[in-house]
Amino acid sequence: MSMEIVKNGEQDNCVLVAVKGRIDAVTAPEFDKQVGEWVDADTSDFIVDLSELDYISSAGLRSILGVAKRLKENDRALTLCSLKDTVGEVFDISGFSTIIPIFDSVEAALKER
Amino acid sequence: MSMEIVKNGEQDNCVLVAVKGRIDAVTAPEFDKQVGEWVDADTSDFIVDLSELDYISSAGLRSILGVAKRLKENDRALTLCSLKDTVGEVFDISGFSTIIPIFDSVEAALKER
Amino acid sequence: MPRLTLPAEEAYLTRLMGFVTQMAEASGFNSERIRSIELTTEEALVNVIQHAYPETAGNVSIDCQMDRNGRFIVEITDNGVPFDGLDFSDPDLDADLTARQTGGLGVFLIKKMADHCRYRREGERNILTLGFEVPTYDDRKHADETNP
Amino acid sequence: MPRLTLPAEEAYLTRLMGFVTQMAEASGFNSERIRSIELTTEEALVNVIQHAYPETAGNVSIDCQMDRNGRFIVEITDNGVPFDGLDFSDPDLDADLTARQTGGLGVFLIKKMADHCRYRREGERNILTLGFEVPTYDDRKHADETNP
Ligand SMILES: Nc1ncnc2c1ncn2[C@@H]1O[C@H](COP(=O)(O)OP(=O)(O)O)[C@@H](O)[C@H]1O
Ligand SMILES: Nc1ncnc2c1ncn2[C@@H]1O[C@H](COP(=O)(O)OP(=O)(O)O)[C@@H](O)[C@H]1O
Repeated sequence: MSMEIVKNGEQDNCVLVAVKGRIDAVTAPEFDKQVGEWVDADTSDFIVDLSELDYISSAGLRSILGVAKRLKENDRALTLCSLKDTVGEVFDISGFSTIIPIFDSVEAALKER
Repeated sequence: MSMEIVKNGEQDNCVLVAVKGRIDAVTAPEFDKQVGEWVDADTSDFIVDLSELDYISSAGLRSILGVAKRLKENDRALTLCSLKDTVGEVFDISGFSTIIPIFDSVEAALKER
Repeated sequence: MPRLTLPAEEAYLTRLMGFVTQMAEASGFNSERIRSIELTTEEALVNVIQHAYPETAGNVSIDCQMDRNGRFIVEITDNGVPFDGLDFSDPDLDADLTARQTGGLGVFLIKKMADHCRYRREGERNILTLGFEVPTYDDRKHADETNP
Repeated sequence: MPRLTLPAEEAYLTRLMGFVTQMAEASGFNSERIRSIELTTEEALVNVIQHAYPETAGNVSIDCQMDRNGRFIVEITDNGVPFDGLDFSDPDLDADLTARQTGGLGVFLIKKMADHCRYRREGERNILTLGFEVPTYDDRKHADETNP
């Protein structure tokens, strides 16, 4: 598996998505397509669980930023949670940790966002 | 899948095995091990169905020859069946088609061997 | 020296990356360090694929080796337009979500995540050299303490 | 020109083979021809891995390209002991099951299944060149007729 995206239903007016594996230059187009469809099909906020994401490169960051911007334009929000250390490091270095809210767990994201 | 070996039970005092995918220098050791165990655990003849074998190289031929010799030493026989064209070509060029009986189907192998 | 040359096209990115990953694994790095090696290499390769040959087709090469000082070295070579990424200005990390631009991160991540990087132009070739220290026992202990 | 250099070790055989397969696929061969290209290349690579470096470690390189005549060319290079496989005697194909030896097939299959093969020693290097004709429309028609 290089990337797997799962929709874990909706809770508190928030779509729960989990991305596993890798978001890189090869898989990012698939991420854009799949998540884009879900964003368009709904009016809720999104929480993306990255607990099983092993790797993200700038192509993946660009995709995440794209989703965040698209939601923001409609007064909706993207929240991330459960980043592994290596993935968190990439978010920190790129400054993304300060522009996209990140929580330790789905529960925390639901409660505190 | 690079190689898959399945034992399809026994019929007319003959163990039925199917090998799928590729027997090459990488997978041949696994073939030797698995089929070797089955040969040792039994006193029957063997029919190996190659209908889903896509590729065999000299490492694979060597493995097949090894099984045939081992069975022969105990007055048992190896019969092959259902070779694809590309695999059949390798058996023809190497002269293996004349030393190991090959049939068009498992049924034909059971009946005519 | 292990080396892979392929057309600088997206269709070959997976194979190029697989080569680096296997070389890094063979050199005994842990999975965290392998991710950093993969990330910086991916950024450099994607840049060559997207920008180095605006009008023609061309190749990209990757070399992997351990140098005399026990560093893992990845060298990415192309024959495309001269480009020194290390000289490229950093993205504005303080922009808010609306103002934040989607580009300019690749080169920045390379500079931040490789232990060493060097660019040189040799004849018609761009050569980007990335160096990674093999973690010593002490580094690993330190990492354990700071990331409990 | 697409080229892969790796240590001549079994651990790298899968990667070496994957490179040739992808290059052959990119050149538009059908799956039957790709099998022949894979088979001959595997035999040559396994020989280098097993026999070329009896005492030292060494590398093996594969080059793939289309030549001027539209042939797909695979070139396998090593720095090992001088060995001209094409000069090697054929196995005894008439031996019965008990007498048949298990070795000596690799070189024979290369000679039979590649459309062209050539060995040369250049300095310290063995270079084996395998050539494969791209099937023309007529060849394909002919193949269909003979293998209904
Ligand atoms: N190999 C290259 N050759 C020429 N130009 C390049 C090369 N790599 C990057 N660039 C230029 O530098 C810019 C910044 O690259 P980068 O930081 O990777 O971000 P991005 O590619 O996402 O814009 C690119 O937009 C491109 O204009
Ligand atoms: N690259 C090589 N360098 C040196 N000797 C070789 C090389 N390749 C093959 N040989 C020799 O030629 C013999 C025949 O090789 P081959 O036809 O591939 O059959 P096998 O390897 O199964 O014996 C080998 O047993 C080996 O002694």
